[in-house]
Amino acid sequence: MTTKPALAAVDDDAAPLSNQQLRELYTLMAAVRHLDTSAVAWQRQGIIPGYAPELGQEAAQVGSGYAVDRSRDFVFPTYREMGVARAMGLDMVGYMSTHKATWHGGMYNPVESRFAPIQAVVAGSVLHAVGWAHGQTLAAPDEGTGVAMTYFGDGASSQGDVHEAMNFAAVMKAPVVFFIQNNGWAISVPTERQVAGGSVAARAAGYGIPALQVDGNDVVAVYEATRSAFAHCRNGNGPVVIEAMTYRRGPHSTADDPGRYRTLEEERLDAGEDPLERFKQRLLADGVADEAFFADAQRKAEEEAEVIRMGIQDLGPRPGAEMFNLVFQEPTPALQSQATAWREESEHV
Amino acid sequence: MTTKPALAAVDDDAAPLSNQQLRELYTLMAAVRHLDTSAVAWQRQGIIPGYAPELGQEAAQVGSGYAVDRSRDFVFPTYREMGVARAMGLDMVGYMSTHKATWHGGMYNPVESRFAPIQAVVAGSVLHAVGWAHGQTLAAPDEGTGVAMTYFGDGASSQGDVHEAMNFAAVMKAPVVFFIQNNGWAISVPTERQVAGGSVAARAAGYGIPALQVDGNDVVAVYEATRSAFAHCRNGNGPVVIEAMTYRRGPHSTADDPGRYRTLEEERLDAGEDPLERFKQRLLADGVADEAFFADAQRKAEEEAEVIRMGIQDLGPRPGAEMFNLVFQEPTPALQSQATAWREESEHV
Amino acid sequence: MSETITEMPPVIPAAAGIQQLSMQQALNRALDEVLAQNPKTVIFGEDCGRLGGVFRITDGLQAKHGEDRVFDTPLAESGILGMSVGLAMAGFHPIPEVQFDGFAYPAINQIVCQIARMNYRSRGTLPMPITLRVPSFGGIRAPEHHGESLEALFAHVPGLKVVSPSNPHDAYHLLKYAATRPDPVIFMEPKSRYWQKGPVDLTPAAADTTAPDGGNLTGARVAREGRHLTLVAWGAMVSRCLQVAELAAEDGIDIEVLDLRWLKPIDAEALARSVAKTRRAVVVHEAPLTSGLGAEVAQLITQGCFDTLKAPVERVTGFDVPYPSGDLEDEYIPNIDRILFGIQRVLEYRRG
Amino acid sequence: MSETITEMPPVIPAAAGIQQLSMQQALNRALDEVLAQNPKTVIFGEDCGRLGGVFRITDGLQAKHGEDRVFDTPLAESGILGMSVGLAMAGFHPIPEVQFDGFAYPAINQIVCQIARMNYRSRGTLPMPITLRVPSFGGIRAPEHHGESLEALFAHVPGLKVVSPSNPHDAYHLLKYAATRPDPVIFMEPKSRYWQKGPVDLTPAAADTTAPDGGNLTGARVAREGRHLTLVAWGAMVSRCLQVAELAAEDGIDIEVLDLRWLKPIDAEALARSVAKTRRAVVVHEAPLTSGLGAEVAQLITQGCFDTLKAPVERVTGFDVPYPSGDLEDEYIPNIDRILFGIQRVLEYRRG
Ligand SMILES: Cc1ncc(C[n+]2csc(CCOP(=O)(O)OP(=O)(O)O)c2C)c(N)n1
Ligand SMILES: Cc1ncc(C[n+]2csc(CCOP(=O)(O)OP(=O)(O)O)c2C)c(N)n1
Ligand SMILES: [Mg+2]
Ligand SMILES: [Mg+2]
Repeated sequence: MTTKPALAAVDDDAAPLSNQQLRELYTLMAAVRHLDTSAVAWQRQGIIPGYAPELGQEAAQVGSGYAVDRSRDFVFPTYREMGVARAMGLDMVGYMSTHKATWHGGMYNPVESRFAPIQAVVAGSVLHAVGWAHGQTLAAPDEGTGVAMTYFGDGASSQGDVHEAMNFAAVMKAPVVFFIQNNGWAISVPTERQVAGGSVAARAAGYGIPALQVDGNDVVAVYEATRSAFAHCRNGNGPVVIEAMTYRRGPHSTADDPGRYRTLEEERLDAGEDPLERFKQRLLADGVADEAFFADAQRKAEEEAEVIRMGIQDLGPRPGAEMFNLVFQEPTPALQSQATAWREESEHV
Repeated sequence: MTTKPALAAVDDDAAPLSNQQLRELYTLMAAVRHLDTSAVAWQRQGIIPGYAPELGQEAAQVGSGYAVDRSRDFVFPTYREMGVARAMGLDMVGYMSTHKATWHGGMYNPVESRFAPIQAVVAGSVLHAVGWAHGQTLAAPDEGTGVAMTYFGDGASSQGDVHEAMNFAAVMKAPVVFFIQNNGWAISVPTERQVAGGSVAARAAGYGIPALQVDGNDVVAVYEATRSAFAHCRNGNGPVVIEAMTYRRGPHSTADDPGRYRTLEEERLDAGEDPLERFKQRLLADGVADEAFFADAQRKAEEEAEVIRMGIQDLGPRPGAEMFNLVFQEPTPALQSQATAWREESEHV
Repeated sequence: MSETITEMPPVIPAAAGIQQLSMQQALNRALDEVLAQNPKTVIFGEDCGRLGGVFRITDGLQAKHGEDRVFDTPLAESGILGMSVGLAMAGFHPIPEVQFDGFAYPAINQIVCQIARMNYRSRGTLPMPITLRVPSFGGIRAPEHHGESLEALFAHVPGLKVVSPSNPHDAYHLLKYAATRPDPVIFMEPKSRYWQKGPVDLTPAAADTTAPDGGNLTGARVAREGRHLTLVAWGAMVSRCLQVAELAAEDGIDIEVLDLRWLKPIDAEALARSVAKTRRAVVVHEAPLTSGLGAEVAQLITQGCFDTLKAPVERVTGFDVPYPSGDLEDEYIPNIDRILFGIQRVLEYRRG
Repeated sequence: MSETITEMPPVIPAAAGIQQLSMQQALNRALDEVLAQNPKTVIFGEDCGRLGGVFRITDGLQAKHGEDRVFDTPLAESGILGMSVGLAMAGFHPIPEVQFDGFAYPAINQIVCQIARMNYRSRGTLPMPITLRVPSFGGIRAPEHHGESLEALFAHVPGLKVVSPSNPHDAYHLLKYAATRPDPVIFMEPKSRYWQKGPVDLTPAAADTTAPDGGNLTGARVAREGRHLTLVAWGAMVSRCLQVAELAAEDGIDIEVLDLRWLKPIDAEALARSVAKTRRAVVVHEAPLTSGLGAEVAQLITQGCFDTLKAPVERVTGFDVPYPSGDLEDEYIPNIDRILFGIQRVLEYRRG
C-alpha cells in the first residue's frame, strides 16, 4: 500500500518530521494505547458502563490528529476517535465522560478544543464538516482557510449522507478532509461485504475529489498524508479523501463478542503488525529513541491514565436541571414548568 | 460521446435491429412526442392541472423502454417517464390520469404492466429496484433472471438513496440497470452545479459497477446499451449504470418558467439536434422509411393522442371511499369508522 | 365577506407603514431585511438562488445579496440540513428551504438527531440558530408528497420550535422573529395562502417579541372573538375557520377563532383563556387524526378547562389516509361542512 | 412480588405448551417459526446474519435457514427499508431490523413515503407485507440515540400499523401475528425487557387473531384488573405500572393496568371500557410529552368517557428534552414516584 500523491498542493516544502516530533508521536501513541486498554479494564471493573476501543488504530488516529492546526481547523469525530482527541490535547476526563454515561457529547468544550461533540450516529457529522468548511470559504475565501476533518469508518461509508457530503463538498470546493479509517469491520460485517468495489478512496474519483489511500498503521505516513491534504484544502483546491487502511483489533465495543464472527486466527492474520510496536522498532532502528525513552513514555502513559481514572471516578452525575436548561438557548415556559414539576417530584424540593 | 463497452456480457450475438423494429421505434417516438406536446396543450386548456414534459428525451425513453422484457423485467419510473410507459405498452389513459390528479400513482395496473407506480419522490424508488432485483436472485438464482431498471435524473443522483442503492446492488450483485437521464437540469440547477465530477456514470467505478455513457438522443444507441446492460444483469454479473446524455427541452413542469434561469439561445445551443428529427433523417438516409411512413406515424400519433384526451376527459374523480379502502389490505376498525363519518358528513348519505 | 378582511388582525390603523402584500411578498420582504441586518445569515436550498424558489419566496434575493448569501444546493435534503448544522457551528445563521413538506422526510435524521440536539449535546456551546422554511400543507392540487402536514412530528421533537403563520402580516413578523432566534425554528408556510393579499404593518417591532400592532409574537392570536365555541387552527385552516365562523354567525352562533401560530411551544394559556370563556372547542387541522397535533391541543384544553368544558373537544382533521390526489383533496382536508358538523356535535352534546 | 408473575396474562394454566422464556428467546423462536412456515420470509439488517443481531434476536437463524433467508446488509437504514419495498413488490415478506430506535430516522423517508403508501399508491396491487423490527425505548444506559421512543411518529403515519409487546408471551404471539400480515407493521421491542423471563404458551393460536390463552391479538390487554384508576402503558412501562399498582394496593388503591399493545390502530373500546369502570386514568410513556401518543390516548379516553370522568386524564411521560445520558436516565423515564404523583393528582382532583 502506498500513498499516491494526487493533490494539487502537496505541501512538499514541509519539513520532514523532526526527531523530537517523532518522539512526540510515539509518546502520544503510547498514551493512547494505554488509555484505551485501561478504559476496557475500567469497563470490566464497573467504573464505566461501556467503551468503544480503538486498539490497532493508534497510528491512524494520532497521525491524523497531529496534523490539525488548532488555531483554525475543526475536527468531527465519531464515537471511536479517542486517539485523535488525545493527539489534539483534549481534556481526557471530559472526553471519557461520555463513556461514563455522564453526558452524551462529552464534557469537554468542543469550541475551544476544535473537536465536535462525540457523534453516535454513524456518518452523522460528515455533512456538518462540509457546512462548517463552506462557512470558512464564505468567511475568508482568500486566506489560508480553516479545514474541517471528518472521521468515519468503512461501515459509515455506506450511508447516503456520506455521498451527499462528498458531492456537496466537491460542488462547493469546500475545504474538507474526509478521513476514513477502514478498520476492516463494521461490528460483525467485514469490509468486503460492506464496501462495494473494495475501497472507499476509490469513490472519490467519481466526484473529482483527489484521494489518498494510506497505510493506516504507519503513523508517519498517516501524518504526511493528512498534512498534504490540509495543504491542498487550505489553498482553495477543495476536498480530499484519505482512506487509512487499519484494523480493529478489539471488539466493536465492550458489549461485543467478536468470537461470533471472526476467529482468533483470522484476527492475527488480518491485523498485521501492531502499529505501536512497529513504530517503536523504526525509532529504534533509526536511532531516534532508545529503550529508556520507551520506558519513560510507558510510565507517563500509566500516570496519565491513572489521573484520568481518578477524574472519571470523581465525576458525579450531572444535575438533573441540565436536562432542561441545555435544550434551548431561549428556554420556553412549557419546558420551564416541566423542570419545576420534575424538581418537585424527583428532587422532592 | 461513445458507448464504452465495459460489460461482462455485451449481448454481442444479438441481431441488429431490423428495419421493422427501427420503424417501430420511430412510430413510438412520434407517438410520444405528440402525446407530450398534447399534454402541455391540455394543461393550458385546463384539461389537466399539470404535466412534466419529456420533450427532447424521447430517444432515451423509448430506446430504453423498448429493451424491457415484459415477461420478466420490471421498471421503476420517476414522474417523467411517459415515453418509457408508452414504449412498454401501458394503458396511457391510466398513465396520464396521474396528471389529471385522479390518483397519484396512476390508474394503470403496475403488476401487469411491469411498470411501478409513478414516483414523485426524487430517487424514491431507486432502492426498490435493488430490492426487487435481489428478490429475483433469491427466487431463481440460476436462470436468466428478471432485471430491474430504475430511472432517475442528474438531480436525483445527488440523493443519498442513490448511493445506498448502488452500493447494495453491487454488494449483492443484484440485476439492476440504473438508467440515468442526464437532461442537463434539475429544475433550475444545471448539471455542472449538481453533479460533482461532471458525470453520474463516473460514479459507478467506485462501486466496481460497469457503466455506459451513451448519447441519449440516439435511440438506437440507447436501445443497444440497454440491451447489453440487460444481458449483463441477466447473466448474473450484477448491476450496470447507464447515463444517457440528453436535454430537457421544455420547462421542468407546466408550472415552471425556464426563462428565469436559461436563455433561449442557451437552450438552442445546449439542446443539440432534436432526437426525433435526427432519427427521421437517419431512417430516410438509410432507406428504412419514407415520407409516407412518417406522415402515417404522425397521423397515428394524433389519433392516439385524441383517444387518450377523450379518455382523460371522461375520467371522473375517484369515489372518495377509495381513500379509505386502499390504505390497507386488512382494514382497521378505526379507519372504517372514519370512512363512515366521512360518508355521512361529505356525501350526506 | 372577503378573505382579506376576515384575516386582518383586529383593528389595524391605516398607518403609513401598512401595505397590502401577499404572503409570498411578505416572506420575501422579511428575508430581504434579515439578510440586510445580519451578515451571517445565509439562504439556500434547491432552486432558491437563481430561480428564487419554486414559490418565489427567495425571488431577487440572490441578485441583491450575492451568490455567497443566497445559493442553490445539489438536490439532497439531508445534505441541505446537515450542511446547515455545520454552518451554524461556524457562526452562521442558516435559513435553509426544503422545497415541499414531503421532502423534509429525507432530512428528518439531520433535523431530529442533529439540529434539535446539537445545543444540548454540546452543553450550550454550539447553538443551532437554523430557521428551516417548509412550504407546507395541502390545497393546491399538487403531485404526491406536496401536500403534507408534518407539525405533529416536528412538535414532538425536543429541541425544535415550530411556528406557522396564517396571514401576510404574521408571516412577515414571525419570519423576521424566527430568523433572528438562537434556536432552531421550523417555519411552516401554508402554501395555499401564498398568493392571498392582506395588510402588513411594516413598522419595525418595538421589542423583539412584539409586533407593531401590539400583538405578541410568541403566543397564539385571537383571530376573531366569540362567545359560544372556540375553533383552534393554524396555517391555511385559520381562514377556513374564519369563514365557518361567518356562516355560523348567521345562525346566531358566535365563534371565537384562535390562530395557534406556535405549534411548539403551544400557548396553553391562550387555549385555556379562550375555552374558559366559550366552554366548547373544536380543533381543526389538515394532518391525519391519529397522533396528530389536535390530540395535544385537545388534551391541553381538557387539562386547562376540565371543570367548565361542556363537551369533549372535537377534532376535525384529515383522515388517517395518505394525502390523496387533487380530485379527492377536498374530501380529505377539513371542509366547511365537516367543521360545521364538528361544531354541531359539540353544541348538541348532552351528558348521559 | 416477582416481575414474571406480575406480567403473566391472567390465569395461564400449566399446560404442556408453556415455557419460561425471555423476550429475546420468545422473539427468536417466533422468527424461527415464521421462517419455517413461509418460504417467502426474509430477515435482514445490520449484523442480523452472522452475529445474530446485537441483541441476538436473530441468533442462529442464518445457520438454520441459510444465508439467502437471513442476511447482513451494508450499514444504511434507508437502504434496508428501501430494499424491503422492492422485495415486497417481488412477493417476499421482509422482516428488516433497524439496529436501534434512533437509527430509524435515516429510513423515515422510505418508511413514510414508500412503505406506508405503496399499497395505496398502487391501488392495492402492490401490498407491503413488511414487518419492521425496532429495538425500542430506553432504560439500558446506552449511548446517544439508543433510547428513543418513536411510537408517536409511527402512529401518525397513514398506512402503518404499530405494535409493542410488554412480555415474552405477547412478544412471541404478536410477532408471529405481525409477521404474517399483508400490511406493514412496525414492531417496537422494549429492549430493556429482552432478558426478563416469563411464561409463554407456545400452543399454536386457534385462529389468526387469537392467542392460545384466548386473548385477542389485535387489541389492548388488561394486565391487571382494578377499580379506582386505569394506568395505560405499553412496552417497558407496563411492568413499571404493574409495580406501581402493587404499591398503590398497599394503600388500598385498586389500579387497573391496561397494556395498550397496539399503538395504531389504538383499541379505543378497551380504553373506554376500562375508564368507564374506573373513571380515572393516567397514561404513561417514555417519549416526550408534547405531541406524544399519550395525548392521543388521553383524548380517546376523554371522548369515550367524558360524562363519567372524574378528573382530566394525566400524562406521566418523558420530558420535552433529548433523551439524556445514562446518569440522568432515571430522571427522564417515568419512575415510580412520578407515576404515583400522577395518580395522586387524579385521585385528589376536585372540581372548581
Ligand atoms: C445510523 C446508525 N446506524 C447504526 C448504528 C449502530 N452502529 C454503531 S457503530 C456501527 C458500525 C460502524 O462501523 P464503521 O463505520 O466501520 O466504524 P467502526 O465501528 O469500525 O469504527 C453500527 C452499525 C449507528 N450508530 N448509527
Ligand atoms: C426528495 C425530493 N426533493 C425534491 C423534489 C422536488 N423536485 C421534483 S423534480 C426536481 C428536480 C429533479 O431533477 P432530475 O433528477 O434531474 O430529474 P428531471 O426533473 O430533470 O427529470 C425536484 C427538485 C422531489 N420531488 N423529491
Ligand atoms: Mg469499521
Ligand atoms: Mg435532470
